[in-house]
Amino acid sequence: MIMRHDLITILKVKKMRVKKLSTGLTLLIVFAMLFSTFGCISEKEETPAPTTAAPTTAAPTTAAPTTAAPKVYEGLILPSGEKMAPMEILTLTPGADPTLNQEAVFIAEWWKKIGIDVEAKAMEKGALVQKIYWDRDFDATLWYIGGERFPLYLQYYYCEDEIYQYGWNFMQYRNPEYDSLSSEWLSIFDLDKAQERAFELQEMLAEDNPQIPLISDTKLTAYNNKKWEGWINQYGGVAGFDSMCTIDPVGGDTDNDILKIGLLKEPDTLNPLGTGFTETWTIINKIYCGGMWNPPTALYRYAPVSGELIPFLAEGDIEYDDATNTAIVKLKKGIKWHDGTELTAKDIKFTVDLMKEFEVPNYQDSVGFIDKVETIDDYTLKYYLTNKTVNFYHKTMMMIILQERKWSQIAEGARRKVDPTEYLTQCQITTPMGAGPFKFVEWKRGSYILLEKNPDWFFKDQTLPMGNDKLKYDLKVDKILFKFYASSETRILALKNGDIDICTIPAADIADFEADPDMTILEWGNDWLDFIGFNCTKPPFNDPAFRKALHYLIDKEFLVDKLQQGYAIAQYSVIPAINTFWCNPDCPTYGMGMSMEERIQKAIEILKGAGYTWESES
Amino acid sequence: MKKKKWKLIRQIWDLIRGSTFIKLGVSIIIIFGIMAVFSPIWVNRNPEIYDPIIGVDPDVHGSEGPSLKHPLGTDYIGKDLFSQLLRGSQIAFILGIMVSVLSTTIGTIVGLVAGYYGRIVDIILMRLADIILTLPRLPLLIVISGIFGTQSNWIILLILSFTFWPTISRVIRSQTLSLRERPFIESAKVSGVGNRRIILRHLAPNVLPITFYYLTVTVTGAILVEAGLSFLGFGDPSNMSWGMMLKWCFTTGYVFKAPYWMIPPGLCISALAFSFYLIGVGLEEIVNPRLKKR
Amino acid sequence: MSMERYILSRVIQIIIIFFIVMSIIFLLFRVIPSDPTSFLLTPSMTAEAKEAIREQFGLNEPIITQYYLYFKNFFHGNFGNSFYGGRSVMNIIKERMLNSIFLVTTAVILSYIIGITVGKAIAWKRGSKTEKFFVGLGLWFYTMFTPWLGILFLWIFAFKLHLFPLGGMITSEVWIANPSLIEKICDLIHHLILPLITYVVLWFGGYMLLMRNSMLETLREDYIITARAKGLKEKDIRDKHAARNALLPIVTAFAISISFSITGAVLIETVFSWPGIGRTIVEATLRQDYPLVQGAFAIITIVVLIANFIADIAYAYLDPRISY
Amino acid sequence: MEMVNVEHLTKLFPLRKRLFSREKHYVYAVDDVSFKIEKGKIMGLVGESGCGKTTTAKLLVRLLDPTSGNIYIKNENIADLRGKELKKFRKNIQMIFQDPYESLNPRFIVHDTVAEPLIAQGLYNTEKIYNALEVVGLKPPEEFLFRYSHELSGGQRQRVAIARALVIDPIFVVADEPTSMLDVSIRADVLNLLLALRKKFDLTVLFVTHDLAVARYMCDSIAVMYLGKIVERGNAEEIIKNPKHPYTKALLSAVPIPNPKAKRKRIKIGERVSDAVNPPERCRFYERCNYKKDICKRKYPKLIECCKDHFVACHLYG
Repeated sequence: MIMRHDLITILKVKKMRVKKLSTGLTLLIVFAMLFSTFGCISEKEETPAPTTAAPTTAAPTTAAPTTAAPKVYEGLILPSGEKMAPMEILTLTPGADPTLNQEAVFIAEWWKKIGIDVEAKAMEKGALVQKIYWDRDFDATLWYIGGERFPLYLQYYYCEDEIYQYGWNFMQYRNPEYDSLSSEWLSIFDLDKAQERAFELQEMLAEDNPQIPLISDTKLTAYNNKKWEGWINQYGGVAGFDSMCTIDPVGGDTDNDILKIGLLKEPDTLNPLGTGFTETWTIINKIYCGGMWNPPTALYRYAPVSGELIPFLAEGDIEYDDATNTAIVKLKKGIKWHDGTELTAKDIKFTVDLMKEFEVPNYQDSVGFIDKVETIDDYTLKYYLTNKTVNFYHKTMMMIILQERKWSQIAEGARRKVDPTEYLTQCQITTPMGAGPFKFVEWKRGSYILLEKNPDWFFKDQTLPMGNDKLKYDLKVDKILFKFYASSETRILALKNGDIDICTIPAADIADFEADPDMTILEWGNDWLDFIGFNCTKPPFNDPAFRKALHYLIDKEFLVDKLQQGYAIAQYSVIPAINTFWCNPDCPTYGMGMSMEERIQKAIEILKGAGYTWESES
Repeated sequence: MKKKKWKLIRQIWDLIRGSTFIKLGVSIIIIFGIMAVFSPIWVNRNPEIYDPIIGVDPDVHGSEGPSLKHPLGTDYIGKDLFSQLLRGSQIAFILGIMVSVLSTTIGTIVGLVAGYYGRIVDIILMRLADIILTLPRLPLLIVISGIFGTQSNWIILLILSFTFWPTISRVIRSQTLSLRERPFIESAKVSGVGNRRIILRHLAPNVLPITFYYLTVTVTGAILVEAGLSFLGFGDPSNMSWGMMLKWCFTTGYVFKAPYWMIPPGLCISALAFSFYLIGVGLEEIVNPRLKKR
Repeated sequence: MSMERYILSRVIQIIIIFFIVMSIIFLLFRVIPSDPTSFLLTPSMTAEAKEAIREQFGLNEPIITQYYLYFKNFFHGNFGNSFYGGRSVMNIIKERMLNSIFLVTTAVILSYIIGITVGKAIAWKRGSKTEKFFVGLGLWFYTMFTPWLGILFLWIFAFKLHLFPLGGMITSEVWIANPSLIEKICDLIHHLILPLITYVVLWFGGYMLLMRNSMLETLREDYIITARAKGLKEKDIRDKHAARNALLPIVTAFAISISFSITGAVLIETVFSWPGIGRTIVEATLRQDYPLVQGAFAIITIVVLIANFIADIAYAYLDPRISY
Repeated sequence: MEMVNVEHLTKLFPLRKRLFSREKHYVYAVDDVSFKIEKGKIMGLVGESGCGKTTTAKLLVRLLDPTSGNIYIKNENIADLRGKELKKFRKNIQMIFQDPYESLNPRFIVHDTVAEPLIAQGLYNTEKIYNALEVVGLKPPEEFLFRYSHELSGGQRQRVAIARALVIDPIFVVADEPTSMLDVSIRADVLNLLLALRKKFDLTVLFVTHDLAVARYMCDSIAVMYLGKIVERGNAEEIIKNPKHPYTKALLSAVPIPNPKAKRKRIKIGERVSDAVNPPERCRFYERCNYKKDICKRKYPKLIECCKDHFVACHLYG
């Protein structure tokens, strides 16, 4: 009896346990499978099946695949005999900057073709800055540069002095010859000589390739031609300072012509000392005199098109004395602040002193080299400089001008604080006081900012030369309404609906707007460019030949045609091509017009010449 | 034994057939499952053109509408939208199911332990759950993505699981509290059965129906939250998910111009989320006898 | 225990949770590997200035001091200043929170009312085609991807039919022309409708299903049978006997839904350009404005805690059976 | 030989502490209970619902931790055993629960249910399971081994529960109203089974019931509980024949007599029950007693031996 029972039960119980065990195992396997699939997908981006993908060879730009299967290069070996370690191209997330991210993804693909294990890695801006600028822990990064009419960065971005921790030269590019030439460049006041030297510098960089300039996009601005006309396509955009002072309403001037502009970001503050935001400056430089971007109009300004330095608030040229390193600047008479008081040399002296006293971060390169300022009379200033530098022309003369009456109180308050600079740069200016063409009226947070015409503007009805023409600053815009939109999509629809008069549009919309008779599109070159910067202290990126080979592999035409749909310019110099005066048009154009095949061959050739080998070769 | 196995499958089949909700849900899921499996086949025909991340069709300029070569058209660079959609279904499935398995497992274990042991264990675990429930989910996800500096599906997976378990563990706990007082648990205790065995063998199987319900419902939540994150720009940039497709459509200015780009991913997100939720509701109708028809 | 004592104990619990949550937030924002000066990377800044800014943000203090200062500042209503423009975070939040509350409360209340009414009705018609249709509809909308629905609505109602504005909270042109109060309100409502509809469409399903389930459970209780036996009118049984008791679990759901609504608000506010707290937190994170993110996060947490607290109290107050 | 010896067993359930209040409130569920059970005997614990019978039973099997007092089983005090020692000791005591529908895990098959104590003690042995099932009358065991509890009838379930209790050869079994949930028709079977098993294995049993008739049928001795206290205890026949305590008398008067012609005067007692929360120092039965005296209000009567092996706690027999 026991025998029989035992047998059956043991069998049954065992089976039961097996069943339970197998259920558990199955679950485990399913889970493991899920994990592995997941891993596969993310791994696939790292090494996209070199054996299957590479032979197809169709370079993204060339449609016809070549018949002969080209050689596959795998496992790059450095001249030192080591295999090249996997590298990363650090860039921003698509949320922060879709273009940069996509560029990095494709460039990584191209570099893989010569056997480099490379991956594009997206990071948050803060983390990226930390890694690149402070930690200097990177291989290569996709980043952007520009925004200045006078490209000062040609000096500070590449000089050895800026290699220390918080410096700008994060690529750690060292070239003593470049250093001496570039620092000398800063003290060349003669424009033609300076241009010559700048060209020379650019050529040196193009030869050495510490950074590879990629593309600079072309912006498209559409405006409603039934509302305003006479827009000026000037450096830095269409809806700039000069446009707003000169455009005419279509259908006659009335007392209430409102210009409506859509902004994608709400300005952060109206305090000109505490912002680096381009959006904010488009508003601030209408109210104040001077500023940072688009274009600064202070004592001197750049001419609307040619880019010469011409007097604006100042009268006549700067009288610079080489021997004593002093400069005398004369001020126009009768310039009024918005409250009716006169803008005098005292205000300008006050501003410089304020910047120096509080060490306002954004203006240190404007006042850092100024020993002191004297007011000879109400309309004459004398600057004492510690060293001769073009910064005096391009920074100090463009600097914001603050009203002494208003700001002396704020400065007084700041002096009593623990951290005066913080107070000064972060204090809220509810009623900005300037001397610009527009007065501040209202800021409805989250919705709009309203400006109104300053009828007593000193430059009203005066003219500036523009090419062969003259530009009359007749100030027909009675009010400017800056409206804020959360997405470019809604802003474009608002333009179509007539809710705003002008805005930048993506390339996707161009056909749509061209078909609309109410809309006119203007193209203008962006003065920022994207580049890849290498960590020049880390092998193999310290090898110019290696960097040059990588430069050959980048298909800039593809980036222009596909990623930007033709609305961009391939860049071969570190200065945007739109900056025609300073950009050297004769920089070597690595790989221009080559197919991907030829690019790879060229790169391999260079690398072989420099002693690189491949695992797949040996 | 074999007969018994078939019986189980039969039971499942009857379960599916019996409920309209489950029937509908399962059929939608099968469609997406086929899509996910089909993905590599579609892409591998010519990865240079069809890869969802780096494949660009050289013949296409800008975004083009549906054609034979590209059934859903292409995005602004000339990438095939159909292969992106297929890859998206893979990601949605894997992420959704993994998040739900992970968070339901954690939630069930925590709920069982808290409910069974009671006292200080219960207090600590449930306050922890409270705290996590208090932190608003999407902002938390956004902040944590920011903290990691870079975003990847792994981080999203971990964060989602981390924020989904408290709801589940609360329900499981209350269920455990009532189960704990049942005589069969006392009877097991009297027999000298250890705590771990009581939890695993007695309590766990009895909360299984609720666990299954949450297993499906959490998939819905995970799919939707992941899509939302990707849409806001906090997704995994090295991969292509449905939310990411919508995001690209939005940022490149094609939302109102390219319905062939805008509609499919949103529809897929909603449909897959819907199908898992349907199964959950169907299960609830079966599991919760009080919902049965009077 | 008396009601007052119950409330008191809840308050103490909530305060403890609040402190823990605030500490978590503090820690979260201390481990962010990025640098606050990153946003100030303009070419015109010298190295010394960058260093000075790091000091300015108090990042060189020891962590304990930072922790102490964090709570001290918090209780003074001082969340610090935004990295961008240096505006007080508290002011920004106050302003944005009001906008959010305006949208979210209207939406939640509306979807609550609709959801409950429909849920009540369909539970009564258990098994009918109407019920199946509404359940399906509710489920479909409930699991709909929020921004997608928002974009669809924008496309149809704003882009094609021009019925509503494309987003934002007010029409600037109306407001700069010194409008009367009525005009202002009309303008606000005009902007409110589309996000509101999206919200309600997305959310009524949840309440409806909850109400239906709760109602079905209640309908099985004996007192409903008693009520029928007494010969009361069906409508009275439904509305007075069943629905009132079925409402109880939904009160709790209401509070939980407030925290979920904020999540939804992030997406809806982004799509409809509504200047609310959700959009603020997204924008602030994208531009790494950590004081603002931190402040907004803390405020949302507090709102959720308070909502939970109110729900607990309401639940205890409404249900005589509950022993606290 | 005394198998079970309970001394001054007390169990207090604290009420939830109030905020800002220092005084503690307790429910006196079991209050200073002492009794002994001889080896191989059955003792009945009788009382109305809520009197603490089940609590006492659970204390004895250590489902609950006693507040104070000692429980000697085989001369070993199990009141303070913890952890491994307790687990080891558990194989000596088993419990049969009131509701066979609830005491079997619905997701277990019979085999799992019966095997569980063995597995827990590390004594798994199929033979024992077969024997146990056969002993409780579930024959042939193969037929039942793979059934779920919902595939069994009430009587079968209780038999499974008994098999489960007996499978590890306990020396002491606590049966908590094992028949109260069963149909009357199968009660007798289960009771007889228990009696037979007692004889076969020489078991010591504590039989908890509210039914004096059942207690008389089953038990060698009876203890009557009222509000956490034992009010009367002694030989079963003696207590049925010669009840002393007013409460026992009232209980007995409620037991139906099989002879339809026989008339027994029903003793009525008051309905008001004293509060078990912080009870005052007086007779617990005071409010309902028909013979209450002054002293009953002041002092709780001690359990005294009024005749041989017959203890009663009442001032009437002081």
